[in-house]
Amino acid sequence: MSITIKLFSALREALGESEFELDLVGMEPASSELDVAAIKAMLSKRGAAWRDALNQPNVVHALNHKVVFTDALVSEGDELAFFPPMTGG
Amino acid sequence: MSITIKLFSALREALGESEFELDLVGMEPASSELDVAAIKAMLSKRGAAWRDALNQPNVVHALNHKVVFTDALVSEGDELAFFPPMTGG
Amino acid sequence: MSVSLQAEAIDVATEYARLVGDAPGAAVATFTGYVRDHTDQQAVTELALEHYPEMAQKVLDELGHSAAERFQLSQWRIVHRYGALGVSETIVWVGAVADHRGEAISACEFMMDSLKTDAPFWKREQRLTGEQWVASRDSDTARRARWQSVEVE
Amino acid sequence: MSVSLQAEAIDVATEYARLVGDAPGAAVATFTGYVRDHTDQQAVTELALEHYPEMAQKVLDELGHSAAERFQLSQWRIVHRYGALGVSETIVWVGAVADHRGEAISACEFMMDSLKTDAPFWKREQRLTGEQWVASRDSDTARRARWQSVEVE
Repeated sequence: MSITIKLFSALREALGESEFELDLVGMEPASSELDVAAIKAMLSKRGAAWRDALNQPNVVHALNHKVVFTDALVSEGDELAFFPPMTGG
Repeated sequence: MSITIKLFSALREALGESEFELDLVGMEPASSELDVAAIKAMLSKRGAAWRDALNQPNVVHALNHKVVFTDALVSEGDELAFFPPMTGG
Repeated sequence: MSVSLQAEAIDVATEYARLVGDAPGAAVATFTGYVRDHTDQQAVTELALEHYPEMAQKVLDELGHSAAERFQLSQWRIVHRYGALGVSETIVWVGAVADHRGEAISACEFMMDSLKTDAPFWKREQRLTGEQWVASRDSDTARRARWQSVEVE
Repeated sequence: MSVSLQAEAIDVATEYARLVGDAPGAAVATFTGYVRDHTDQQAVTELALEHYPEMAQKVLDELGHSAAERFQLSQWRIVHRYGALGVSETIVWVGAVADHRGEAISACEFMMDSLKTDAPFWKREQRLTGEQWVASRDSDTARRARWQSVEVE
């Protein structure tokens, strides 16, 4: 199972990546119950920069183009994006 | 002493006049203390059509292009207009 | 910062370009009113707009200046037609330029609500059943009154 | 009834003409946002607008439909730019057509307030002192929240 991770704005800049596939095979708990919080925890293991950037209190998570809380469940092929508060208009 | 009377919209139509000079010489009380109510009373003597049209509760009075109450004082050369509620825009 | 009373149709694109000019503020709001093809389910075929020219000019000038002061506008414009108007033609256009969107939008709403009840224009509709003066609406008076309660603050 | 995400400048006159078409409603309100030449007293020389294309399209589509339902719009349009923008250039344009002026104006305000906090765009300003991401504003969040309290009614 894999999902697509996207990063925007200051998060993209801080982490030096804008989009990549994240392989979730063999993760615990059973992959069918993975939520956004679990993905954040997994990505945070990549190092201090990732841990700090993803755990800022105002980070927004969008799952398949919709803003969600961290308890949203993630499935095969989903697109999960992390970014700072939006400043359009 | 004279003032200009103007009538608009349904009042103009009902009374068949749009603008005329009203001579106030010799009116009581002293012409320096004439107010809009006195002018309305004077015009109402022109007949039932005038009395009815000018004394409808929603008639608006504008003295020199500004909406006023009936106690506004009238002076030589003033322009006094009567019309129904405005419906622009 | 000006008013136009005119018999001709309103050229919205030209009005907009003039309002904004070479150095726009951050926020520009506009409103355009058109002649409806119906009133209370009755078909309307033409509209005649009578006005009191000198008073209309004065009221709209004062209204624009009042909006500019109240909402910190850098530019404003009010255009109002008079005379014979066909269905779907423009009647009125207002535009406001401000630093912030809330001010520009509120200024347009304030100008429209105020001119509906305070500017000396009278609509006479040509309906299939004959001609008729349009009655003023309580809802317009109520919308106007909202701004007065704010004025007292 | 459509959204445009575009790199090119917004042609306000063309957008207006398309919005209104041949059979306008009685009331048309528009709002245009421009790039400011300053933020917090610092001069800004250029703006870069990053966006999340698929999500921006979806959010703005939903926002337009939501405004149409809420304010009984017969037409609406949202145009938002991305990429490199010079000072005084257009950023965003919204337009709404309704039977009544209050609905058209409120719809523009609702669309602007909502897209400021809900649409995935991020501004990066080029200032004389260097580049900087623009921080979100509490005032924008507060303006957005006003519409949510109405939703519950």
